[in-house]
Amino acid sequence: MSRHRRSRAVRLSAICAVVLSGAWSGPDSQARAGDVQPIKIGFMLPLSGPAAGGSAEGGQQGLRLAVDEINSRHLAARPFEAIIADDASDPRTAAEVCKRLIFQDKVDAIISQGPTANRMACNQAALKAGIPHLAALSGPGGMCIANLFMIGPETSQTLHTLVRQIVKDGNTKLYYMGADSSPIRDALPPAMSAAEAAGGTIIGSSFSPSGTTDFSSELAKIAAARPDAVIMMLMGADAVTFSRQFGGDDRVAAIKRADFLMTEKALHSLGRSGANIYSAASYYSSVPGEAGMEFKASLTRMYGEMAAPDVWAVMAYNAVHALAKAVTSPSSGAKEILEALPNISVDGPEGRIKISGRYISTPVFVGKTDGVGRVQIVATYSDVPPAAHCK
Amino acid sequence: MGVVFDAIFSVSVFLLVSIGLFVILGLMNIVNLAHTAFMAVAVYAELYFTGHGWNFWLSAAAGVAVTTLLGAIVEFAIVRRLYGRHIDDTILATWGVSLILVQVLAIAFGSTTTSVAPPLSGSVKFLGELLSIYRIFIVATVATVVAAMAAVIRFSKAGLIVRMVMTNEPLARGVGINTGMVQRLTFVAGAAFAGLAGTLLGPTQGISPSFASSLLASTFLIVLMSGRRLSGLLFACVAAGLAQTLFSAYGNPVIANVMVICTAVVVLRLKPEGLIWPRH
Amino acid sequence: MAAALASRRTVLACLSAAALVGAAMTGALIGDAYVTMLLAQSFTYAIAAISLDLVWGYAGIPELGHSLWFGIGALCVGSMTTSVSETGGVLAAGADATTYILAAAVGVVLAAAMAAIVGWYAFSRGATHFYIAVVGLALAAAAQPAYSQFPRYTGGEGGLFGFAYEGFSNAEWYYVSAAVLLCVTAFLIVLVRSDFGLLLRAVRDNERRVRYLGFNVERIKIAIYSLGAALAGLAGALYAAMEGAVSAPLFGTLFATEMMVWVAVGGRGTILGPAIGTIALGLGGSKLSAAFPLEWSLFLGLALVLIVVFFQAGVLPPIARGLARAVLGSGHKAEQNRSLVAGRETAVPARDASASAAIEISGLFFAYGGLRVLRGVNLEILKGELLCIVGPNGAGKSTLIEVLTDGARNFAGQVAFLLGDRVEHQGRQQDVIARSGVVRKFQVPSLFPSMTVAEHILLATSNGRWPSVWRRTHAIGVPPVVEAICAASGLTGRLEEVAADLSHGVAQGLEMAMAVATRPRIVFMDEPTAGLSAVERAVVGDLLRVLAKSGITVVLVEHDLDFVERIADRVAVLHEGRVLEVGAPSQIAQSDVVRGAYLGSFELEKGDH
Amino acid sequence: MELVLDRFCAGYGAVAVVDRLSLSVAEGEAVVILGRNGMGKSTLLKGILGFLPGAKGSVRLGGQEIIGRPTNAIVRRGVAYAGQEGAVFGDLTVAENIEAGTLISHPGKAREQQIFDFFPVLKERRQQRAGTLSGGEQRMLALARVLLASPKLIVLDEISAGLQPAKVAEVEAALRWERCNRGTTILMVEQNLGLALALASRIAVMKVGQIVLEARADAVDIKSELMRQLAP
Repeated sequence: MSRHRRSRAVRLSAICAVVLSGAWSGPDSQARAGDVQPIKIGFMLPLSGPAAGGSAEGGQQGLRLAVDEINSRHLAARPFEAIIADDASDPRTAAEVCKRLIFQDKVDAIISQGPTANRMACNQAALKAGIPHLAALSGPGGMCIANLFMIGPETSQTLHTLVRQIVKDGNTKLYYMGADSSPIRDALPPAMSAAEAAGGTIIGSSFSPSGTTDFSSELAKIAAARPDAVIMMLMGADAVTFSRQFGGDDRVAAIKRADFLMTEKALHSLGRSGANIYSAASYYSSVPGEAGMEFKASLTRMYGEMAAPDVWAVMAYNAVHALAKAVTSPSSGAKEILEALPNISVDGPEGRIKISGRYISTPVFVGKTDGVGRVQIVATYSDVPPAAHCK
Repeated sequence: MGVVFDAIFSVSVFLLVSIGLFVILGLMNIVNLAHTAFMAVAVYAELYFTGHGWNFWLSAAAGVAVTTLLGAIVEFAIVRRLYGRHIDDTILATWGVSLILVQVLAIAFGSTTTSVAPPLSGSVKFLGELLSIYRIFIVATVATVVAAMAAVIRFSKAGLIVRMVMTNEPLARGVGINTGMVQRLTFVAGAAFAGLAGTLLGPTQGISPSFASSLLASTFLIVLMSGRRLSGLLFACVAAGLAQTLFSAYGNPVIANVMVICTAVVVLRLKPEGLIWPRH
Repeated sequence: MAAALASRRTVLACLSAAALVGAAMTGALIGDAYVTMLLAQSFTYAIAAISLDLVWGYAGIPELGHSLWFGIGALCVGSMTTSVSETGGVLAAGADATTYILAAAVGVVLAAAMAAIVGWYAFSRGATHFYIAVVGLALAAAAQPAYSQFPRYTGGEGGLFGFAYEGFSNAEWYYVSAAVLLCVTAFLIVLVRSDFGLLLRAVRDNERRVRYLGFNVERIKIAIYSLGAALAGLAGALYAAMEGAVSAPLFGTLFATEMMVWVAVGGRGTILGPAIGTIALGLGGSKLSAAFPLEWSLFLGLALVLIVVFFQAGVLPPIARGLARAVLGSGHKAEQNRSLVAGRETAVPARDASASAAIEISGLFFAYGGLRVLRGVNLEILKGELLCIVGPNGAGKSTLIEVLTDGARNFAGQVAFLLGDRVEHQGRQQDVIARSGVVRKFQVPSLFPSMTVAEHILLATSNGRWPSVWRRTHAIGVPPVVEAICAASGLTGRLEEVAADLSHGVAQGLEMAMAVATRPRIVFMDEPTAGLSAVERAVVGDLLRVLAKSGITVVLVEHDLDFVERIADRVAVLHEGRVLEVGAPSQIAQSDVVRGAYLGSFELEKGDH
Repeated sequence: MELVLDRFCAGYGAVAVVDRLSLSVAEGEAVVILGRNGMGKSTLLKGILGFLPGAKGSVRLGGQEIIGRPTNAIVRRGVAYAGQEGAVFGDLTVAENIEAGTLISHPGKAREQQIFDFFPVLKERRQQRAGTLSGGEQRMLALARVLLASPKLIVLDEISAGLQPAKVAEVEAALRWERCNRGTTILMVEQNLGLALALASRIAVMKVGQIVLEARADAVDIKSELMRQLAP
């Protein structure tokens, strides 16, 4: 027995040693002598866990495309290099990952896509090291943190545009169906003002926890409230779940929907039960214009069928290009980037975005899905300014 | 009235999801934390086959078949070695299985949320309420499954064998029952139930690799409330379904989720043996 | 074998502690900034892991919600060092050192207090052993959604952030967390190696038996659960002060499961294993997850399955054992760990001639559900007598003992113990009764499988008083009769054998030795001779006589009438839940009533001996 | 059915409680194993029945090797066993326990009636849960279940433990009938010397994992010899 045990233990420790040592000599030491040192970007997003979903494919593709463009066209004074890391949908992991990116991989900037808690946990390390952190997503406004830039529309920019459009189309009574999270709860009062300013009202609201599998009670409440349209502010799989159940429920068949957080792909996967949904975003794959076409074409060249030209891809793409514009000389580093960022504008696939304070002014498109869930653009607003004014 | 139908549906969903966990815990004393991962596999199989032009029912059947097969593989590779171990071990091992399955799905299919179209659409009007036909179908299927299971357990020879294995496994072996086979089949049956739950709920949900994982804790508590009896499971699902529906309808869905959990905590404190018929 | 393991464990403990200290001293010097930060963070996780190991691995409390206590500690620090808007926006963060220390203290106390409340609720009588797992799981599952409901204190969905304590550099944080980890580890190692640690293992192995040894199991479990929570809270507070961020997932089931993985990988019930395992997983995990971001959780799952299936004891213990064997050689001699020392106490004054009652039972009724077992038992048990209860199967003999040693049973009638004062029996729990000097030997030996014979006896001698939390008793003081029992039942040379290896007969002997080692005044024995051969019966009979002579009241249930006749002072005949007759053995054997009810084939039995 | 053990070893984990034991029970014989406690008697029976993994040596049942076979396969060859503990299905009713005993044998109504005649108390309690029976009644139920399987070999572990003398007589009668009328082979471990001598055709004494004495039960001065062997 003992010999058996021992040999097993020895074998196991050998395996452990090999695996660990293999991993240890992993991704370090890529610096090439002689060259200009590349600008390293850490890109953190949820690749696993419950928050994985929306951004995983598009975000990575947009990022890689931007890095390729910058390096091949020498758009920045230093070459770019990206390191992708998974925050496992967990703030603890996010904090750890960012420390690794910053203190071990020595990145010069961080781009992140993911839940607020992850972003804030990550930002601790970025702040400590004094490097810029670009959040490439749409999210709550009003956060003025020295190194954190939101490279995507803040909630008010898209939501208020969306609300105005719906009311304009004759839907004056609105219902606000949100995920149970403070940014979404916080977005309700300004949305109410926006609706009232346009001549409508928000007549009811409910908030459901993430991971809700059965929305029948909410649908009953909505049916009882008899709004003209529902604004869906649900995240991830919940939005699809809600839309599926909404689409299959004849009690609410007459009520229009406006979605705020679903990706185009998710909308499309809804098929017929995803028909006639309003939405607003800073990018749709159907945006007109040459830049948009070229962006799609480049992604398709790189990824073929897997190409995901969505809003996540665009925001990551823009974030990298913003960084590139801030790298003006071979000596530019984190400090110079931080100084330059507040005054940078980027011509992205959707049009021009301009960083103003910690947020951007951006084009906003209002779309509506057709009979098979494809988004058609119904209105375009260029250069929508952020509500927040950070010094 | 709508609340009543919503409650019935909610109870059915709880039953559908928990019944596979129930048979595995009841017969094998194994907590299968990979249950919702099995459901996710089923729904992705369904997605895959509908994506390849199969009709829904065929895809659903294929989804159940894939999950059943997966259950057999997991049983053979892992669970077989956990018989007689402490319940903590089974929790950890099946947790590991679920990590693997979920991540394999994420790698194979990507983690983007998608969905699959329900095979039945439209509603019928009943007692002044519009009821979705697909939901009625789910409720009816669950009712059939539970009734059939009750009949089998109570009246058939197979049911007696199952109960023998449940109360005294070594003795069941001692009277000639191949209990290893019974347990093997139980696990596979549990996986098949997960497959059924996954494929049936698929069209009502957004599909991502962490499909249904939010149901794991509450269904696990429900199964504990069942006292390892089918009647107990029924009671437990009714309690949970009522708590869920009433608190969502007249309160707040966050509180509703917490209340389902609280129900289990209170019930198991007052009746540690679970919600079972009083024995004469 | 057990002794060999025990000594090896000592060596392992030394080796691993040395390794831990070594890592702590050198890690910061050789590592770069990232490794230093990673280690510092891993140390806080390691504290949480060993606190879970104490609760789960040692005391056997299935804890599925340990993240809760970690989260409470972290949230206290976060909440007390930030100012937050009504909707959860962080307005300002950071405070002076005193505030951090105060916040950490509040966190620890709050975690301990809440755990005590949860424990009080979940461990109380009537709840099953697994109930705490349900409560833990439920709390962790509920805490995550509930977190966002109180944004004023928690920062809502986005959590609190930016409050990291600025007074320490990375290296200083490293030393601080290493020091805390070492202190906690040392404290817990002393604790689990002490006599109290023995008690924890006993609770894990066989809770019911611990209760009958006079220990208030609930209180022990609440204490250990609270202590575990306090340490986890400390870990959380340290983590939060270092990281400066707290959010809902810190409370959730995923984190709780991750903690269980750390403990399982490191080896349950080893304290050092989980500490080292957590740190190794932290270091290796960060490397692997960087190299394989998509596949990492797949690896983790695979590793977990392999470890649970093939390395039940965790990965580290077998490696460490192999190391120890390599260092010490496999022929290493086991040390004799514990021995019995007979006290000089002389027997309590011999039997009272006045024969006053020790127990008065009148009109005792008891039913299991609808099955009425005791239907009006009236009996007086005298001080210092050896009373045998006989009766046909199903007469209620075992049930009578069950009820007499557990006043919390739902019975009707009067039972009073007259040990000095008159004490009513009703409502008094098993442990209270045991502490008052009324003990019980079980029909089927009910032991602690992982503990040695000596450890059983040591526990019994405490008779319900909490043993020292730091001392490790080697010489166990026992009444002389315990030594006699050990000698007679062949236990003397086997003090270091674990109970799982004992044969039935020897286990019976140990049961008796334990019962007597508590220095009882009344002993109930349920069929002490069941499964013994005639010769062994004779030995047991002699021992029982010795007990009775030493002034202990002995009440036993017996089938073998011949045996009863030989040893009993008095015999009580129980039939259909009532006492038919009480009297001298010879008188009972002759009684027609008894013969009619009971002795169908007395002659056959009698002829054989 | 004939049972032959040759150099049979069995135990728990690494501890071999039964050590190279050889014993043969001829068809129709009743062999009773006596011995002090902890000598490996129960382990021997459990080992024969295949409950203990890692048993070694040879066990031939009706001429066929059964070592290493799973319990259920062994039982299906016509063996019925009642262990010392856990010999009934506690959560099942008495009637269901009886049915469990007949799952593989289908003995027919007449035989069932006959068993109930042996143990009338079981008939009264048909619908009661077996777990609520008294210890003695559970032994009766276990024996009834064993007999109902119509086995060719009965293996019993202290079937009389905890039984009052009157019931021991019932057990004796039932087993005697079984052996005389159906020619069933019996192997049992007993503490009750009276029952042992009344039933056995041969007595074996076990000590520290081995058989130290085998004798015909009707041999002269068997009692004194047994007493001598059973002394410590």
